[in-house]
Amino acid sequence: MAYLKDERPETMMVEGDWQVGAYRWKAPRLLEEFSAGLKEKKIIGSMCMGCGKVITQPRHLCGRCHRRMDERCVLSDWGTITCFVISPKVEKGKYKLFGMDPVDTGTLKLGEILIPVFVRFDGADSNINCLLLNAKPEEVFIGMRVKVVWAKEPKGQMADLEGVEPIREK
Amino acid sequence: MEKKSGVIVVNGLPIVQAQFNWSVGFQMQNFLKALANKKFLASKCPECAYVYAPPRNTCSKCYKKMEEKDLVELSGKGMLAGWTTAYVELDGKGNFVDLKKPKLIAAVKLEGANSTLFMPLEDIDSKKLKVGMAVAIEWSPETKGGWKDIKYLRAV
Amino acid sequence: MFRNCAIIGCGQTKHTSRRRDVSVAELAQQAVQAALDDAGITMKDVGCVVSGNMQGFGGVAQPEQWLGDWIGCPGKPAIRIATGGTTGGSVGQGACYTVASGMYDVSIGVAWEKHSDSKEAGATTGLMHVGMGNLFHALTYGLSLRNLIATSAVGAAAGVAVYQAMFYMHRSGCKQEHLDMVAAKARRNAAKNQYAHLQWPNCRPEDIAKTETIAWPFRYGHVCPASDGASCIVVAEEKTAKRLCKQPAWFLGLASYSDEENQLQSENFGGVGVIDPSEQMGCRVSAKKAYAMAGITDPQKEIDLAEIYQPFPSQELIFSERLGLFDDGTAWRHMEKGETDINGRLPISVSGGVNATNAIGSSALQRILEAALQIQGKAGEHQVPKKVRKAVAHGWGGVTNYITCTVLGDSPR
Amino acid sequence: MEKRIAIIGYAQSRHQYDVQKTREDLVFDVAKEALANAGILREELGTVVTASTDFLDGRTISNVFLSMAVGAFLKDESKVEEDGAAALQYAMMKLMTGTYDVALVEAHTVGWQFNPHQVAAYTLDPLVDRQIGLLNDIAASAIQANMYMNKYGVSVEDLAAVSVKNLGNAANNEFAARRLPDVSVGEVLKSKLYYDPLRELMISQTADGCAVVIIASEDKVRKLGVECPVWIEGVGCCQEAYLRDRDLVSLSGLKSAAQSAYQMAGITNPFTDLDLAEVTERFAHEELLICEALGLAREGRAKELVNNGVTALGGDLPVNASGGALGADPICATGLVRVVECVRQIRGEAGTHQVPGVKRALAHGQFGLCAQKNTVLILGGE
Repeated sequence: MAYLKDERPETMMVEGDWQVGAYRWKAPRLLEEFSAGLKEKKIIGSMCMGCGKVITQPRHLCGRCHRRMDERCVLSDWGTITCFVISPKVEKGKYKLFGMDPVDTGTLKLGEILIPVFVRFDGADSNINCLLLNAKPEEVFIGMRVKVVWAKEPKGQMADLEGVEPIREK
Repeated sequence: MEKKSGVIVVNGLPIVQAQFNWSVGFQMQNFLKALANKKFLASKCPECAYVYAPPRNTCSKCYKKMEEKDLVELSGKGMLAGWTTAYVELDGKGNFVDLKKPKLIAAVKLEGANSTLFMPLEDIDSKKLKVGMAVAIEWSPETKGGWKDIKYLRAV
Repeated sequence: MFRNCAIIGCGQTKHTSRRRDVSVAELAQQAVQAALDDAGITMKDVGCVVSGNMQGFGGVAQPEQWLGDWIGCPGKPAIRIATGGTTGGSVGQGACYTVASGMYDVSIGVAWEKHSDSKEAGATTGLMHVGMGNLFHALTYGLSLRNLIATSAVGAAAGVAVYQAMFYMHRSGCKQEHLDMVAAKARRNAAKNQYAHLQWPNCRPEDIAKTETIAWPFRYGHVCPASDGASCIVVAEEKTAKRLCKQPAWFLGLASYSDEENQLQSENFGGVGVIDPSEQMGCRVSAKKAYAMAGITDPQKEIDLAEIYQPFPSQELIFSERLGLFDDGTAWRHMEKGETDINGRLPISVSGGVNATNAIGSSALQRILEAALQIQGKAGEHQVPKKVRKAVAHGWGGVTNYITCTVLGDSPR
Repeated sequence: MEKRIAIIGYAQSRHQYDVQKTREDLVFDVAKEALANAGILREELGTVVTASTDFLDGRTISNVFLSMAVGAFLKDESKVEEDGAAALQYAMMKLMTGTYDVALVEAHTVGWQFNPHQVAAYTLDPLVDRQIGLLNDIAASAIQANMYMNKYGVSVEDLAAVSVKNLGNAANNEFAARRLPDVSVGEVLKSKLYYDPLRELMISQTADGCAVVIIASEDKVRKLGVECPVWIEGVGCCQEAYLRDRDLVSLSGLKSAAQSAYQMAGITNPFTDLDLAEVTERFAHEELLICEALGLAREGRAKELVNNGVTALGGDLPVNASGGALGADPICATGLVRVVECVRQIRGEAGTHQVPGVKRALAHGQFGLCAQKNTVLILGGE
């Protein structure tokens, strides 16, 4: 295989864009059910009558059985951490969301450490990705039992599930 | 209870867009830079003599490489091969916008080149257009070495 | 009938973060020309062109329509295959199928990616665009921005691979220092590969350990770069291959099985029934099928070399187990002993792999290409000292649910 | 062909702009229906090949969330970023190697998501045509139409006659999106003008749609005891050079693709050997160009076929009895819909637009500006 040596100096460039934000999509009304459940502090999952798997957030197709998942069930708000990640301390200019710095917009606090976790709620065969609250980074472990931290006034939106916190024995 | 329609329409955020800056490669760079001097370059395949305008580094017919030495200068005049009158145009976000004044788009074979170029055509009534008509490049008053240097094509 | 076919020519470009000297068309052309030269044929001998990249990263839709002129498409059957990260692997397999089916005698498979054409680093908008529909959907239901950033942006560089690594480490006992070792090995190997991107001669795990942590357990030193580059293979049927090439690399087995989405989300923000993304059922099945096709019963003994798609070091360990090269949960122990080094018992990713060079669309094709080079004995400085008879090339893509697995050998089936 | 491949099952969605279904549902329903049509279970599938593109679907890796819906869970899966007919060809190659014996081919596009003509503009040469910023697929095809009309003295009424024929045919096809039974040449010529001479009714109707075809190798067909398999007798595909360096007036790529397909199927005179053709005409004039490239008419004379009713529903060689792409154009699926329509005709299941006694049909799929990439398939009954 011949090594190509004829590299040339950098050339100029021309610009262009792709308007990905101008697209639109179609979504089923499933998340509506899910967020309506959150208002009543319930986590709703969908169940496949073929293989018995319970998925949350609800999904309406089971690819394993290639059939619809029409049944719904309510899951426990207790669960187990199956995986976690510990972020370094939040700094300015490190993350970008739609071109804005979350520290400037106040979404994240300077210097805080985030612990995104995967939680498998009791009764589900899937994970939900959320934040671990009220816990120190060094005490997290896989298999930790946690419960949901609900928003003070659930409004029926995804943000009602603020995160999870460890279940502490008194 | 009234049954809602099956789907929810999810709109994107128009501020989100992906932006690109494509590097042009040496042949196109030669071409773009030469535009500043009101020169229109092309490249001639050393094997099959097909002339590509704008120039490129590979011949699509015989797959031979073309270097700087294969660059040729075109006269900037050409022949009309085809055209269309545009009554709408895309706004870049996927909408057709009606044009107040229709635009002419010409397919032109520049003198000495085999490629067909697609360029704006102005200063002529669309009813007078004929295949084989002579056209020429109208240069911008100020040429800086970019696509904007070519203002449009005009009938000779 | 599976007609025997082999790789008789390989070509790739130098990979760096900015190949601004060429346009994307010229970049792909360089790889094609190199492969044709290597095979000793001209474009006239080629029957079919299979190509692919990830179009969102280059900003040109269906780029083969435009740059087909540079890769030899005009006047020929041309198929564009794109399956995300596995694009290259699927292109390589596509080139094999076009010849193996008896439709064409010689095909080329070419894949490329030019990240520097995108204004954002690492084509983030393009990547985010995988889940953009889901994201906007969830935002209409009031997904908290804080959660969104925490779960996606924090891992932006590492993505979900970091969760996958956590699962693996938890169930196998592998430690962060083992990831350092894998990363150091990749950098070291890459230094011997003149085409590789991140080269670091004599890199030691301690050097990697000094780099900053981005999200525990990943450090900057673990993460793959975003490269510009292209690669191309020439595939020919048995007679042609034997005539043109002293040692062709024969296709023995190939499979590309897909699994359920592995990363939390399905279409429209639904959940998925995969708890552990390091489980990789798709890879298990692909490997089993490919080995069965190649007549391999004990991969641990019969495979001489593996090229694994490992943008993150944990993935080399996970997938080497899933490819049946080591028992479950033991890959890191073998790696620790140096068995997967360039002169080890079972060298893995001796080219430096994706961890050192990641031109996404082309990366998986490069794995096939590098495995072929080792079989042909043409790898140069990073040629393994032992004779390579059977090698496996792997690729993953999508949301880690797509796998390509290709087995190459030094003699036909 | 060494190993014969047959189509054993098919399904298509009801194409329309903005179908009230999610992309996942659209694909799932059609895949399910096709499996039922073939009379097999998902478990029997060997490989799955899909066709869609990232720019049209509005997702990078457009197939990634659809593997489960299409039935590819733990199946060999691949995606062709082309027309569905090309996907069928690729799946066929996979079966010809003997690695698998049943394949599912799926193609879809949700045209409602984003203007596909804008996407066509994104396919242009980023260094030249995208910088000039004038072209898109309609503009390029309008220039092509003008060139063709000037060269051969074809009038705009001749183009409108193609629209009238196809839109009328579409009215008989329950799956088509734009169904205009009594449209006249005058009405076509009064519809909104986009790029002269192309008017709204001469431009294909963008639609949401999905098509699925299930193919099997000969042994498997016998084993399954399929009653009326439709054999793929010939296939050919070819790409042409980019817009600037090709002859727009003659589709040389399609000629070459048709030649290889005819050779494979042993067709010497396509006009007499074929009973029906389903072609992808994104614009009215394209049908004329395509008919000429397929060897059904001499260069510049295809208008006679339309004007004399040869290609009409009751003619000697009906072209686009289903209404073609002018009737419904779910971009990536359009080529595969043509295949599905041919299969329906051969199996005698086409309903109101059934052409009697179809034994051999031609399906054509195209992709790219001005039919840059073409795939031709010859299908035949037993």
